[in-house]
Amino acid sequence: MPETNILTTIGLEHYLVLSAVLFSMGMAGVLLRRNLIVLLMSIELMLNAVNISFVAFSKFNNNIEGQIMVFFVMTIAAAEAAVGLALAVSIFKRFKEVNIRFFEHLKG
Amino acid sequence: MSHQALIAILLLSPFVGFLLNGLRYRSQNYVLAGSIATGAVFVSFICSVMLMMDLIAAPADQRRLTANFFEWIAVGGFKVNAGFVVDQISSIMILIITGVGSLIHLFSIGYMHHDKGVTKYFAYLNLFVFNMLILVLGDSLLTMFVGWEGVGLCSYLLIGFWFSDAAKAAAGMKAFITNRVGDAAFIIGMFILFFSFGTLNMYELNALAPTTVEASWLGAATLGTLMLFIGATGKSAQVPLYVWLPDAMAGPTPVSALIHAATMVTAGVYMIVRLNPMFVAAPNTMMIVAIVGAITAVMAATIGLTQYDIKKILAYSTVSQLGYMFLAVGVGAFGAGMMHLMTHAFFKALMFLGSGSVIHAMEGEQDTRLMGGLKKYLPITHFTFLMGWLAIIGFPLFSGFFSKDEILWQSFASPRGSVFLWVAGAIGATLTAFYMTRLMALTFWGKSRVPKEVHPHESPVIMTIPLIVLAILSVVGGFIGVPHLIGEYLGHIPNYWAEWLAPVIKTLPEAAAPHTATQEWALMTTSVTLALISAFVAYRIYTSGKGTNEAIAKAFGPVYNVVNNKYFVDEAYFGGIINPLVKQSQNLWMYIDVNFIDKTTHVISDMTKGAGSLARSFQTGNMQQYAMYIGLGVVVVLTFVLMR
Amino acid sequence: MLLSVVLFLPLVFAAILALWPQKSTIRHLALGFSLIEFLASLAILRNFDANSAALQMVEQYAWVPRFGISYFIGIDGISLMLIMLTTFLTPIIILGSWTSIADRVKGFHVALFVLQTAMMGSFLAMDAVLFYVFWELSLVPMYFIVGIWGGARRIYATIKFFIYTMAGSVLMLLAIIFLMRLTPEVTGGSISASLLDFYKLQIPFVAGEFFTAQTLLFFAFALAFAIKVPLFPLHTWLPDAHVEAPTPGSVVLAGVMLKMGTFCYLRWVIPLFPEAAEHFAWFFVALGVIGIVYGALVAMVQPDVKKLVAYSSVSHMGYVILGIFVMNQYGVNGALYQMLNHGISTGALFLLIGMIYERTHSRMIAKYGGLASALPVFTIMFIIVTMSSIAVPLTNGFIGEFLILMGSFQYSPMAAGISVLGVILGAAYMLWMVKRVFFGPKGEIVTHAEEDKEHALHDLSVREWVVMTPLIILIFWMGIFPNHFMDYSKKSVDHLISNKHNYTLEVK
Amino acid sequence: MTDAILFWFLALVTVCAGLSVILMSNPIYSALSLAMTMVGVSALFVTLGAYFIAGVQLIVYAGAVMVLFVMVLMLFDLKHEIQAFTRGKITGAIKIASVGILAGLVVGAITLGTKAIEAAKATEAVAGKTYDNNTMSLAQNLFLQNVFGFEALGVLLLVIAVGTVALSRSRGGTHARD
Amino acid sequence: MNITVGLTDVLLASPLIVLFLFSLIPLTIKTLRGNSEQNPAATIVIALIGLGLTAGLLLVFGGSDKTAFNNQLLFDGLTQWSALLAIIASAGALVMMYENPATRGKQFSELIFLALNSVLGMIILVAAVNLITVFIGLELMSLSLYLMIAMSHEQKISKEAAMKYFVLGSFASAIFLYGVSFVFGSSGSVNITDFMQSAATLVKTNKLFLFGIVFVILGFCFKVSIAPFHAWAPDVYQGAPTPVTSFMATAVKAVSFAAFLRVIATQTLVGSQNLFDVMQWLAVITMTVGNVAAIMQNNFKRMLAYSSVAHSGYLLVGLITSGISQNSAYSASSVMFYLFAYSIMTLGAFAVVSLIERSENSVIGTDDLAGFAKNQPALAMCLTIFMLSLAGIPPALGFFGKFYLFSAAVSEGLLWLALWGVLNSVISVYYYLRPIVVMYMKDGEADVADHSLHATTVTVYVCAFIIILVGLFSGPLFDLVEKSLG
Repeated sequence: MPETNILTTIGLEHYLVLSAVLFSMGMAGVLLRRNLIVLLMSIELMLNAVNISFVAFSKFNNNIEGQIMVFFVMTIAAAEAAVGLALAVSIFKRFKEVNIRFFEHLKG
Repeated sequence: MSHQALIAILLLSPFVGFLLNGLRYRSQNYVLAGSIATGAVFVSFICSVMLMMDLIAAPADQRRLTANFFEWIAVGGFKVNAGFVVDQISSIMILIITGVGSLIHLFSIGYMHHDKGVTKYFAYLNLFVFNMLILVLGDSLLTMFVGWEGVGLCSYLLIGFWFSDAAKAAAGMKAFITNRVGDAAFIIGMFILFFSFGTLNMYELNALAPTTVEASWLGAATLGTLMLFIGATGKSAQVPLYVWLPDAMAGPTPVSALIHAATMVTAGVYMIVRLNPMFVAAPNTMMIVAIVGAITAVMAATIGLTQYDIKKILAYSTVSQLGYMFLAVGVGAFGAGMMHLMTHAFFKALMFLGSGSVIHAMEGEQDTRLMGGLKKYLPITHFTFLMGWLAIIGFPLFSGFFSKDEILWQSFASPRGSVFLWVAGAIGATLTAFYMTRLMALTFWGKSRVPKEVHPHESPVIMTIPLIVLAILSVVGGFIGVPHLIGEYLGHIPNYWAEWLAPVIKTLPEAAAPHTATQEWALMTTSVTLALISAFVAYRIYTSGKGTNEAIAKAFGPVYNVVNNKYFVDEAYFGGIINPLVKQSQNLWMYIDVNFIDKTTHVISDMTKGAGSLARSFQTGNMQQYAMYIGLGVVVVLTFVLMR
Repeated sequence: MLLSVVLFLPLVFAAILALWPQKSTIRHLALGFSLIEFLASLAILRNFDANSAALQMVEQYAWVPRFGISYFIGIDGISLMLIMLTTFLTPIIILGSWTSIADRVKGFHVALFVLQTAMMGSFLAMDAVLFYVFWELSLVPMYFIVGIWGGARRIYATIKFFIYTMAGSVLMLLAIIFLMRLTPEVTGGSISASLLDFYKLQIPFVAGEFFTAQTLLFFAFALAFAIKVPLFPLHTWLPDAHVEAPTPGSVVLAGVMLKMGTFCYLRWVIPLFPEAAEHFAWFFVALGVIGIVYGALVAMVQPDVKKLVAYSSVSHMGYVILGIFVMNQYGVNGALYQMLNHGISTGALFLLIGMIYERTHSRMIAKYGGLASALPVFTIMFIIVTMSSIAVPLTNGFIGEFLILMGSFQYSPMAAGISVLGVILGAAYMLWMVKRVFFGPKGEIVTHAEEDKEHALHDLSVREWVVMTPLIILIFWMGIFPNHFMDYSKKSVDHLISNKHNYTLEVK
Repeated sequence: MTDAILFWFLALVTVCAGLSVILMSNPIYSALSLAMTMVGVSALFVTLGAYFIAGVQLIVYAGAVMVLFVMVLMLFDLKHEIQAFTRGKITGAIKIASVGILAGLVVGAITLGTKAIEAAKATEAVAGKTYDNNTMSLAQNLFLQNVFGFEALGVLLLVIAVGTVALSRSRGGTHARD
Repeated sequence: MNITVGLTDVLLASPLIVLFLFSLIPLTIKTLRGNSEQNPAATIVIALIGLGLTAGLLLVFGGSDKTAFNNQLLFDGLTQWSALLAIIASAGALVMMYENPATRGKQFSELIFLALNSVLGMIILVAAVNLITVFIGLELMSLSLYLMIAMSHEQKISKEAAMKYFVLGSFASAIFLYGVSFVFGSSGSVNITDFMQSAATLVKTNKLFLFGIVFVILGFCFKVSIAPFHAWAPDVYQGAPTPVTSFMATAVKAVSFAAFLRVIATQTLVGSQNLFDVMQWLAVITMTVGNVAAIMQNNFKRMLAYSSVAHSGYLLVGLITSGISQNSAYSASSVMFYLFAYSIMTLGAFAVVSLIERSENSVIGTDDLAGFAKNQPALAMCLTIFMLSLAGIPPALGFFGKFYLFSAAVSEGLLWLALWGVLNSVISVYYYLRPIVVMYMKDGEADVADHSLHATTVTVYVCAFIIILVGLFSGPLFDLVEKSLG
């Protein structure tokens, strides 16, 4: 196999690494941010990373199913966002607060 | 009547007496209680006599009446029957037990009439007789052991009869536990014999006893008999387990007479005589027996010198006399041992009952320092006591003389005897004469030191009759076994005793060194002379009032102190064994149970709880922390999966 | 069928009692039931063939066929007497608790009957899982009995009891599972939990190596039973449980429950793991001997009568273990007998202590003294039972202790030499206690009772007489005619001793 | 070469936008950055030839979902957050480290894994499966092969709809800040 | 492609359809009535009828080893049993919802709608053999659940619980999905049946697949609360209204495990020794953490939550066993049996808690049970049975669950896991006994909140009855399960 230049020859690996980076960033966001909404956004970021991975596999494996999955994931992500935001709204309505550090009553 | 039935009646009569009295324990009708009890024992006595007559009627080699009632224990090869046997040895014992026993029961009616627990007392006494009969009649060591422990139990109950006095209750306990020490060894001895010879039946054991003597200390017969002997030291109050007997005087005086003088305490001697072939096969054991006997004889006698409690003196005297018996059986003079057992039963029961009469007269006072000159108040008691005194100091022709002299002679002349044993015996005899005379002098002779409020009076007839009977026996009892030498001299009186016992006594296998009649005469004269001199000295000292504590203490100094404190044996036991044991048990409990085992349990449970708190502390309530756990978990799992 | 009836009758009784509407007649009903149960067990005794070592009156029905688990019960000489002991003690317990259990009477009797079934079940079960079910089930009612009707520290005691016992038995559960996994070797492919199939297993054993199958299984079982017995140093739950338990609880605990442990050594450990048992017998003998002496020593210094008796149980059960692990006829027969003795004499002791506690509400030895003058009959009873406890001949205790010592002497004279100390110490602690409680000058309690007419001490009531009489009779009966009892078990014990390496039970 | 440049450019944009999502302390900026990321991802889909998905991504995500987010944020009227990030130094370090290690591990696995996939491809030569990369085949697959999932999603959406409405209507609270 | 959806598919999916349709009825009625809550009793009856019909249809059509919708759903024994279990548990939970103050209110129809759809999600989850369908089922189940928790009338903590559950659940879902993408990429399919055969080798050869499957497994670990992914469970169990908690702790857990079983059954563990080891450690950690943390709890619900974590640990042992077992029907059925046992016991325990709760905000501490035995002997007895059964005391069902589980583990040589399991059950005894101690041995005035709560009471009795009865006659049930799983 001839030596391939990783800068010029873009392959599956590139997309996957990109997805991994995005996934990690999303994860870092979930771990570090305090705002509930931002947390939800970070999760969306993770799901987007997953989507990239699916589509990349789909292309490089010549398998259309990956795209179907992206389709499903997107829908569910939207649904999750809806639920999450509804939850956030209901919490905000009640507590006027979306900083998750406020919600530490359950512990021990 | 068949002898089975006789034996059954013999055994059960006291038991029935026990039940009759025991079930109406609240009653204070001392006449009824006493009649039942005495009657029960007397029935036994009749049976004994009938059995004895049967025995005498039988040919010499068939003098054995057995009664097997049922199979008691049968496990594997181990079978023990509730089997009883009357033979030459046990027949003597049952006669002593039931005979002397009846007299003591009779005496008790008078002695105990004022006691609230009189019915209970008679019940216990009957129970004792029952157990004692089992002890002597049992055909195997285990049946013997039943009685052995049973009499211990009754002794416990009777010593602690006046239980509200803590000291008396403690004395009972002490007796039982000390006996238990011996019993434990007895049990081990039974095991050794059983596993070596395959049976506990004493006849079979005797038949199986090694024919050649065991030189080794580890031989089955030696170890077995040694263990049995340790058992005997407990029951028969020998060094080092004699300590309970003086304390046992806490019980009613007739009890002391019956149990702690005449019958129970001689069980050890009886056991050795019973198993004499086995002991003969174990010369090492016999040596130990003789030495222990000699030491006990002397040591108890020395302690007896300093005591003031009338019953304590008699108690130490009993210990000392028991020492003689062991000395006898230890040198192979089984007949002499048995003989002394019997004569001792007569004169010591007599003296105990006499002392009971004195105490009765003194309204419970036992201290001889507060007596003196009682002769005139208690003539019958004094006279009978005198007979006992003469017997015990070995005044010639009194019963004690024959038996004691025979023992002393045998301890010198027997192939297993030695001059040291004789010397010890002679010293013992001398001391005995001294302290018994001292007792007589302090109690009956000299000036009266009786407190004014006490008015001594002679005991009622019911109490003096037994005294008289026993006095007679003490005087003439010895003639049944007149030693050959004296018998020849007195006019060919045969030694019935030796003849009677001969079939069941195994002669020592060693050839006896030749001894001349002159030697025997010389030794006899020496010991008797010594005893008489010492009796005279004691008489002089104590009737003159010089024999006060202080005077003697001054004369003998520290020696007196040691002897007066009974060689500090009790103190040594308490300080060296019992107190440390209790203390260490406390420590065991506190350190092992509470502070180690329980603490370990608690530490484990605390650690679990600590782990729980730790687990809880991770549960901070912070959602991101949880997310971190998830992330961390994923990372760790992935790393692990990838790396290993 | 008879066996099942006897086994489950108490459970039926418990159900009836639970639904019984009338509070006032519960006790009478319970007493009647327990007597019926006792009569039913007498029927077993009648139908039992003492001349056979076989497993008798066997009943076997598939339960969980997938795992070869069956409802499999049977009785042999070893279990017979323990069943009798259980059924015999129950009416006595009920009668003994007539007044002391005042609260939640119904619950108490229900628990007692459930407990009875559980205990008998563990004696009768011949199927490992069935056995385990009964074994663990017995914890629950006992837990309630101690926890609800117990003393001040009852909760600590009952949880300690439960967890201790449970901790031991879970390992046994694993061992049972492991054994079941091995059974296809002997059954020809199908898994089985039947004890008879377990007996056929030849479990590999290498002397000198600890981590062999048989050794580990042996210890898994032995540990569970050792805790129950309880064997030194696993005994500390017992004093706590006894002290805190109500009188009937103590009686059941000492009378029957501890025997479950020792019985199972005979039923399970020795036949299943003969090589390991022989190889490690010294260890258990040593623990037994230590238990005898240690229990006695510690009993000596207890300030609480009940605790004293509890520690004496440790000592007595040490004898039983000693007798079992010397594995000869004397030892094992003696141990079996000692189990019965201990059940009767210690049960009686606890009943007596309960009676006095009911009167004075104290168990501290120091507060007593001079009780004998106030309660003469009680004292006599107590002394008789004490004599049984310290193994005076002609009482039941002697036969057992003597045979055990004899067996241990055959195994190792040294073991006998040390454990015979227990004979001495046993007398020491019991008599010392008797002395301090009954004799001597009148103590605080007696003085108080004499001054205060309302709290005057009454001697045994008729009910208490009825409670004690059978026990006293048995104490002597068993001491004088041991064969009446031993004959039932001799064959089975002989069979066990002589065939332990390829033990099997004939089914009849 | 062009696709390389395009990829690198889009990757850079996406990563930068993604970073600003998690780094911006003002949630509005985060939301806008997320929208930017969505657009970038959508463009990446295009480079992968998944045109339909790219479109959906733009419409659903960048359009609908992001609008929702922004709207909610507006509703909350949140100001610049003083404590946007968690404070704990140790936990923070652990969190960042674990994320980093995870990324590293995954990248490593990707490197190894893609090689394995390619090796497998070389031997098996991916028979039969043609990548009909058009909307029709996507639709066919979706409505035939995955029709159940599709229907289930429908149910899911209904449930969400009902649920969120119910949630917003549920009883008002009394719980105050404490 | 020649793919059609036929009658068979519809018939097979009929339980799902029926359930969905029934879930709509109360909601529709409510809408038609002008958005006012109708008779809750009618609602609950309709829901129960729906569940019953679903169960009936499952019994008729399920368990035939047929696939529906193009290999998307598989109706085999596992599906049948776990779905039935979920239905039984949900029915119990629904009954509680009907009577618990925290769930019975103006939104009751919606709640029931969500609950029924959650059950729908569960059935999809267990029936699905396609990882993406699994995901859909999972999300349907979870999202409904989040909403149910958030909708509680309980004010203080249930929102927090919903939020925690939601965020962490979505987080885990993302991880799960990421794993699915890797699995898809490396094996070319997300259908479990497709890579079933090759999984064991793929795990060895392809790290990407390994990572994918690990992510998927960890995603499930989150759902079934395996330590250290369990941290949400105590908080959420405590915060959620009791009926919902019981729903989560029983039905949700049961189906999650069933689906987990499907994934594990791919023999992945056989392929990767390391993964196998890690799983064992997870099991050990879970058992330990769950049990030791439960010891220190006073809040009854929280204690049960930790106990639920501990039980997940036991179940994981069974799961691992079936992951490496050649005769996986046996070990799988032991897991199913344990799930059944666990669900019934936990349901019963929560039902008792639900009965005691006086208002929507009440917290039941263990100490609050004092005197319960005196006031409610029958209920106290039942709670005792539940606790003892949870602790694994025979002859209750819990014991046989453990017995079968550990028996399977031992037969696969996982002796040390079994050992650890039984030792842990000793620890667990301590905290399971505490409520009993408090109820029976301490004085207090604990009582049920409202003596008219008959339905829940009946649930308690039924649970207790099942525990004893099935405990005593567990053999037939186990055989049945094993046969259908085989």
